[in-house]
Amino acid sequence: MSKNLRINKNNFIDQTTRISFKFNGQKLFGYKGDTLASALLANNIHLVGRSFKYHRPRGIMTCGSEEPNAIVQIGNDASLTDPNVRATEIELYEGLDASSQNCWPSVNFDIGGINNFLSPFLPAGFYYKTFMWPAGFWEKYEYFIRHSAGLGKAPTRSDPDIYDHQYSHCDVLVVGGGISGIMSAKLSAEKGLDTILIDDKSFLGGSTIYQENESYKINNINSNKWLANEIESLKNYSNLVIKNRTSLAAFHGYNYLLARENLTDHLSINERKGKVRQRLWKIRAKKVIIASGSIERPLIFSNNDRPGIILSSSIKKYIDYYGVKTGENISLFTNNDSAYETGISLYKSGVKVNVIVDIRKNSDSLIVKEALELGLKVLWGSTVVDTQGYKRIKSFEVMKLSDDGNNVVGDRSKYNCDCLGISGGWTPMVHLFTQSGGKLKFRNEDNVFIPDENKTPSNQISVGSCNGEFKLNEIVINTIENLKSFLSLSNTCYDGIKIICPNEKSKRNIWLLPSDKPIGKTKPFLDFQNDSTAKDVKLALREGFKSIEHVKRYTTTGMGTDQGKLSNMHALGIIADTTGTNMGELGTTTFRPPYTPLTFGAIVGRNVGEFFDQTRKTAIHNWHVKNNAEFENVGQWKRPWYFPKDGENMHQAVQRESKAARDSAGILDASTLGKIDIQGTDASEFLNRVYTNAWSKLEIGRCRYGLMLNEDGMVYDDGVTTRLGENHYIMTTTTGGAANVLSKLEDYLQTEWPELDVYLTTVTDQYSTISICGPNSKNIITKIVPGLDLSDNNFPHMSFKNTKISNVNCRIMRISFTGEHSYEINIQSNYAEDVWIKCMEAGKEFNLTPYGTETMHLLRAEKGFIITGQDTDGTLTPSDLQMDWIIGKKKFDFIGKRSLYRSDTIREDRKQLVGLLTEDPKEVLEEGAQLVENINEKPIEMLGHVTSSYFSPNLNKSIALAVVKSGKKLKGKKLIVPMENKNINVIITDTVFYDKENKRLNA
Amino acid sequence: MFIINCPYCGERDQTEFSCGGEAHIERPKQPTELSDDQWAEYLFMRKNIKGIQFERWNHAHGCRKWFNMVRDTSNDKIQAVYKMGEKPPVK
Amino acid sequence: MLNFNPPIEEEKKYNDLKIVEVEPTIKINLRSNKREFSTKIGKILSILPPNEANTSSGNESYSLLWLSPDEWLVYSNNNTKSLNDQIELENNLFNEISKLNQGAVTNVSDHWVMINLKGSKIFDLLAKSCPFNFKNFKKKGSVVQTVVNHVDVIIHNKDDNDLNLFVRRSFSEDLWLWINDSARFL
Amino acid sequence: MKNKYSIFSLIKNALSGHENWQRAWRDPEPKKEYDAIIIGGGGHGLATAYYLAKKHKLTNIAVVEKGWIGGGNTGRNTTIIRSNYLWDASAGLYDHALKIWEGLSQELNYNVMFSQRGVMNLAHNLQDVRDLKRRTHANRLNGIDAVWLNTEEVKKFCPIINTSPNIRYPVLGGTLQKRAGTARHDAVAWGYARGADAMGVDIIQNCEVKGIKRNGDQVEGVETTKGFIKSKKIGVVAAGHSSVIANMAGIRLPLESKPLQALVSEPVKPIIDTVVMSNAVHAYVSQSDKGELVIGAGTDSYISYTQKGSHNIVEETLRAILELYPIFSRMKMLRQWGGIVDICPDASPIISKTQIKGLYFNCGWGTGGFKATPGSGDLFAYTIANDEPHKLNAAFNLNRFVSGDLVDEHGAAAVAH
Repeated sequence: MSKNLRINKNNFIDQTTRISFKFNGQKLFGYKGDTLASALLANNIHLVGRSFKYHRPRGIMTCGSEEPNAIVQIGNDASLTDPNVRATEIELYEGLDASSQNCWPSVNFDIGGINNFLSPFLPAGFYYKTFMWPAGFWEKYEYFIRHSAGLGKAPTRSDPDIYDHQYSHCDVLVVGGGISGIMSAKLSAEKGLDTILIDDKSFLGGSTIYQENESYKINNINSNKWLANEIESLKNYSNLVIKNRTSLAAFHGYNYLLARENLTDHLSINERKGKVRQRLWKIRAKKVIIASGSIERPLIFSNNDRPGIILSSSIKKYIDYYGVKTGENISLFTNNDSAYETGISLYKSGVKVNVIVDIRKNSDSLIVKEALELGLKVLWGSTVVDTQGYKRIKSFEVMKLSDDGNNVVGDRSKYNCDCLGISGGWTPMVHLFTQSGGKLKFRNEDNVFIPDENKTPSNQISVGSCNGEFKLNEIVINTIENLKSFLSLSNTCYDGIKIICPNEKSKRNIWLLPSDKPIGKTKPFLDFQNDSTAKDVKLALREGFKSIEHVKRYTTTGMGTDQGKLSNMHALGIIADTTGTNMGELGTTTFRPPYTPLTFGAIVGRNVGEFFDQTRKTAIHNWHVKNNAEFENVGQWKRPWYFPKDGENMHQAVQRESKAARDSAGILDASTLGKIDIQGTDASEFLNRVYTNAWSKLEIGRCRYGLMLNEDGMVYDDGVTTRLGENHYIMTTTTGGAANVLSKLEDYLQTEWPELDVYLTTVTDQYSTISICGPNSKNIITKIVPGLDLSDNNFPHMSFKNTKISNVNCRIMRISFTGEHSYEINIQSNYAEDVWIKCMEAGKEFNLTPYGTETMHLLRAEKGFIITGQDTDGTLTPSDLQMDWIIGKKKFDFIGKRSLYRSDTIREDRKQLVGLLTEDPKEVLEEGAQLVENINEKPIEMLGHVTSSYFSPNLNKSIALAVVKSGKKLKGKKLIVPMENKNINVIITDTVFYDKENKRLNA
Repeated sequence: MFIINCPYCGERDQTEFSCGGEAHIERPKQPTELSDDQWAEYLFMRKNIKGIQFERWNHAHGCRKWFNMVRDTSNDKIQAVYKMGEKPPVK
Repeated sequence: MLNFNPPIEEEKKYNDLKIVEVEPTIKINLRSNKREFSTKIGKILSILPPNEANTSSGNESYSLLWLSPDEWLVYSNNNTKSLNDQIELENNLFNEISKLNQGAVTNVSDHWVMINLKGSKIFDLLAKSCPFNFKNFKKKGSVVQTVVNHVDVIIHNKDDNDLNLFVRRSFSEDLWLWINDSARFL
Repeated sequence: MKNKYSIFSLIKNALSGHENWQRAWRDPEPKKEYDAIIIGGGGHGLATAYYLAKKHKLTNIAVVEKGWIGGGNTGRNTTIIRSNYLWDASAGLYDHALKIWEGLSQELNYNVMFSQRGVMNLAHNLQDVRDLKRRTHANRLNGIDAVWLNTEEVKKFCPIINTSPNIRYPVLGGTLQKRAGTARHDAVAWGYARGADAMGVDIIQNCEVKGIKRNGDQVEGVETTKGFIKSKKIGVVAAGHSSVIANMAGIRLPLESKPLQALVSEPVKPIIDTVVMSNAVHAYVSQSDKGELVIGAGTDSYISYTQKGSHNIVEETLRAILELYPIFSRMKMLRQWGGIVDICPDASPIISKTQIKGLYFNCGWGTGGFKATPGSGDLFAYTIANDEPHKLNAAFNLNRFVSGDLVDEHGAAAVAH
């Protein structure tokens, strides 16, 4: 274990800065620039985790986001731990503490490993076929299944980290910083376009940047040096923004893209303090260039999942970029030329390459020749049939392939190794392309799905290997040519570029490699994380699952945290082979966003905690806070709920407030009511159409209550509207309805009645509303506005006066929601707090008592006034509310009128608003409680429910409002409110409980 | 997230708008003369087209103007926008 | 005299960013689709209401912002205006326009809170939670109604790195807190 | 008869390398004529076919599916099952379904993994409390096992919920239905398909309906991509595409098809073992047996058949999730997708005859159809077989939009429509 597999030749890792980290409690060292994976490999650690289903030992298989196996838990702090982090992506930092997941007690000895031996009994979909007996026992099985599934552990405490958002608009977004991405960014910037280049790595250059090979030259210098110069040259463009450690998460329609920038995950814990952890970029790009590259495919053979079996290109990156040997006795298994590049790199680094097993019969490309010249041994036309080694590969066995590739022939020969590189060709990363709505086509010659240029959404292009271009000359030349037309470039800085590169000629692909054993006896893994095998796919097909989506769901192939980046193509290939279908016809599964898993925190950004939702406050809010108010959330508003005094509970406070309001005076902040200023020569006609009652004859200076319906005849909103002038009204709406009412009214004005000369302007925040009610309200108003004639003659109920308080204009309305003599002062909001304070001072001698929404609700219930949204629920007509008087029957039309005359809306037995009194006057009903007539009936018929219920201190008894079937006709009838533990007897009454004659209005 | 070309304000993000459903369903001029069936047709029945749909949008967080849009609901491509009262562009 | 209580009473500075609420300022909403309207406005304010979308007109005393084809917001550039000035202007406009059925004049001085932002990164700040493309907004006098952190706003590009943002009074404290929070991460 | 699934058949087949499993269903070509055709091979359609064959002995029937069975909303939903609806008609409908769920695995001999882990609905404001209490009382009297929980009881039942009184919209209580829970969505489609197929039902995949043939006001059959198929009874169970089929038949429905999104996180060890829903801050979440957090988002406001919604909907949903579960902030979204849901103005479904004889519609399930699958299939089968509704679905007729007798379930629906 303590072996050091680092070599000292590379340019990419800062070998002067040693970093200590922990893996499974063991203290280890790596260097700055390492990923956790490269550092583990340098310490000769391959076994990283256990698989999902069979708990098989698994190691590092790749070097990127496609990694299915090496996923670890980072940290152990309850609020900062991160589950399911890919060791291949996380950069090493001082103090990093990683541990294996999905194993107990340890990754070396995992009890769950027993599943491996049970695997014959656990084929795809086994759980659909069993765990059904005895009936009702599923939850017990499920408990164990759930606990053995799952990967890492979620944090158990709140996340202290900060996430942020940023919108960005650019001319061109380039996704991917490999060679084609770099060239694209440069061409775009050169043209003067605002360009953003993003790449998920900490460095630019993709795989070309460490391609130190004489066979690859651009303009006569090695391709890596050429690219390094290009990257350097990007610094000259002020119109180019480069974002490293930024991965594209989603590509939505209209070129809206989400990219996550990682800002602190590579820093030590101390360096992270006060910094934003991740920033989600919301990018609108006029044009998008996808240069997301390709990933290497594995090969599918029995036991292809052991630690030490690594993608060949990843072995190359580990040695060439990180300077880490993934083994000391490495063999390679391939179906294409790229493994030879790995072989050459290993050879040059002094690592023994035992054999290269190649399923092809031969290849005469330059790179193969170079390898052969170096003395690398190749087994042509052969395949690996099995591997050995439990926690690390020890050996593998090779057989000759038959001519047609369907079988193996001859004997097994065994080769020892401590690492096997596999290369099954390349898969273009077309995820983003398809997410954006692009359609793929299948290229038979090398079995790849590539973007169909005829079915590419406009204003985007795919370049480089994600477009199916794998050879350096193709990549470079096609990128230039394609961008010329995409960006309308006439000539470019790359014109006349010269490229030398080897050309792969020989191709052979076998999705499931044959074995001398029946498939039932082999374990050819497809999806390494989810433990689905080629056998599972074949079983699914035998059972009649034929769509790729069915097979995927039945076998769970491609549903792991890598989303099938390594497994999808082979699953498709095996389905195509087994069913005799062309892969192009089969199609792919849908690639769903995000491309790589995206932190919830990043998606939410700063809208957490205090910024979860906007808070609206009235101009008098601070006074309420200072005076001990408890607040109620009403929509986004904070409204005082009640004002407890001296340790009162809510009930006590409300009883006191309610009593004071009727006995002397109460004051309410009603500023949250919606207020709409209505002007225009057709204002009256407009009101006629939107309210159920008539408005034309309302005198200037008077107010009227209005009821607004939906077009389906149901009560929608209500409020008092005041006529300020011939063509000028101010409408009030409910607090919750304000925005919707305005938008509904604008809708009718603009679309149905454009001929009306009416203008609507919201003034909800312009005016604050202070409501003073009670027998002493008049005395208080007299003190506040000394000159104003408050006599009933001059200032009757349902009228208003314009006046001044000190130097400030205000409008005082005499309207009442409590049944008391009351006034509403409307004043510009910036003066409202001071007016409120003046009212309090003036009212001191009258025990003027501030009250909140709860008391307001109680007082209006005593009078039987409805609250839309509480006593109505969108299913009640005005008639249901016993408000027939408000329907202007003579009016030609108003919103919702026609609906009132449908067969079901005219029924007499609809639910109707009534009052309720309890037999026991102390018994307060629960709001929402149901009403029945016969408790013994089965099924029991519910006649209605309690909508509002309070203990009235003014009547000294419990009162309630309810909606009851045929309620209008049932006055005096006894009903039962059946509660869980008792039945409450109630009697149906009138809806008005207090001051039925409305004497107090003018008291 | 669409980009919607408000006929009054120009191109804006979808978040500034709200959708009001199918367009050109004119409110009956004389509702009382309609049968319950005809009224229900106006009130509830919708084409709900997969393909080219004419619909109403409101620039709710901008100029507050309602306007019409032609959009292909099978791919969300906006083909045209036009003001209230204007004739729909020939498709 | 009544005391005046603006919702925000502090001024904040972050590196290159300065934010402050400006009060008292006269703000009046104007609605009209009548022909006479422009002339009348011109007479009273000595500026014409802009017809071009997303623009403004202005003189020393007032800025006049386009809000929609039949809606404008006029506000006073000078924050020394008194309440009487406000009433006078409102009455002037109301009598000439509302009263004569030439449109609608509505005082919204306390409906909107005006926050002034100065600094080179003001657009980056707003773009943290505003989808509007400020690249098209650099022209002096540009106006946009959009959404910042889920709250409706009107933004008036007064000058280079100097803009006025209008937010409804009830939302102003919330947005103010958000601006201050976001300024930390610029 | 199909081989029975059991632990024993599993062991037996293991010994033969799983080579001898039978097909779960056949892959037949359509016949020229059927006694009934079901358009739409989702859970509801397959269940309809299953009950038509099983209870009404109509076995010469076909299910035609334009893609693959269970590929629509059946395979795209968040698998919540509950019956705590407000109105008697809805409670009757959904509880009928819930009762079938309770024995469905055994009935189908297919483990649909119905997990009665409980569903909790949270209240965040006083009106929420009133509405949820009203619903709880109604449920109790309708024999549905809903109870009211106060904030402490909510916390006890699901300890990871942030019940602090200091959050923006504190949890003021909630209701709990313990019999409610989740099931494995794919298994429902597959189990019904296997059961229906065993009774002779033809399940025809990759067969898209292109037209409905009528003779006057009587249906005659369907034009499909696999040719014309004759039938005097056609049941349409096409969810988001209901209006498309209706337009073919020349009728209009009170539906709008809108995108509804959902997402899952990466899998983690068990952290939440119930289903929690919140209307007011709009979030609902459960954890799959695999360990993924399954999160339902809201609908967009516009019609779309793209199976894609707007990102801001996902953002708003996760905002609410983090408000209620701040410990999920570092979890990662693994997959996000959309479905097309057909929404009725009253947030209740339609299981109804139409003005065309022999043409039936089962649609309008909006965001909550999965939970009703068995009941919906059973009642729709009854309606088709008898040409009249069962008493449990009588209220869910099309005529209610004419008469005004709507079944307004906006409050009980998961997603605010």
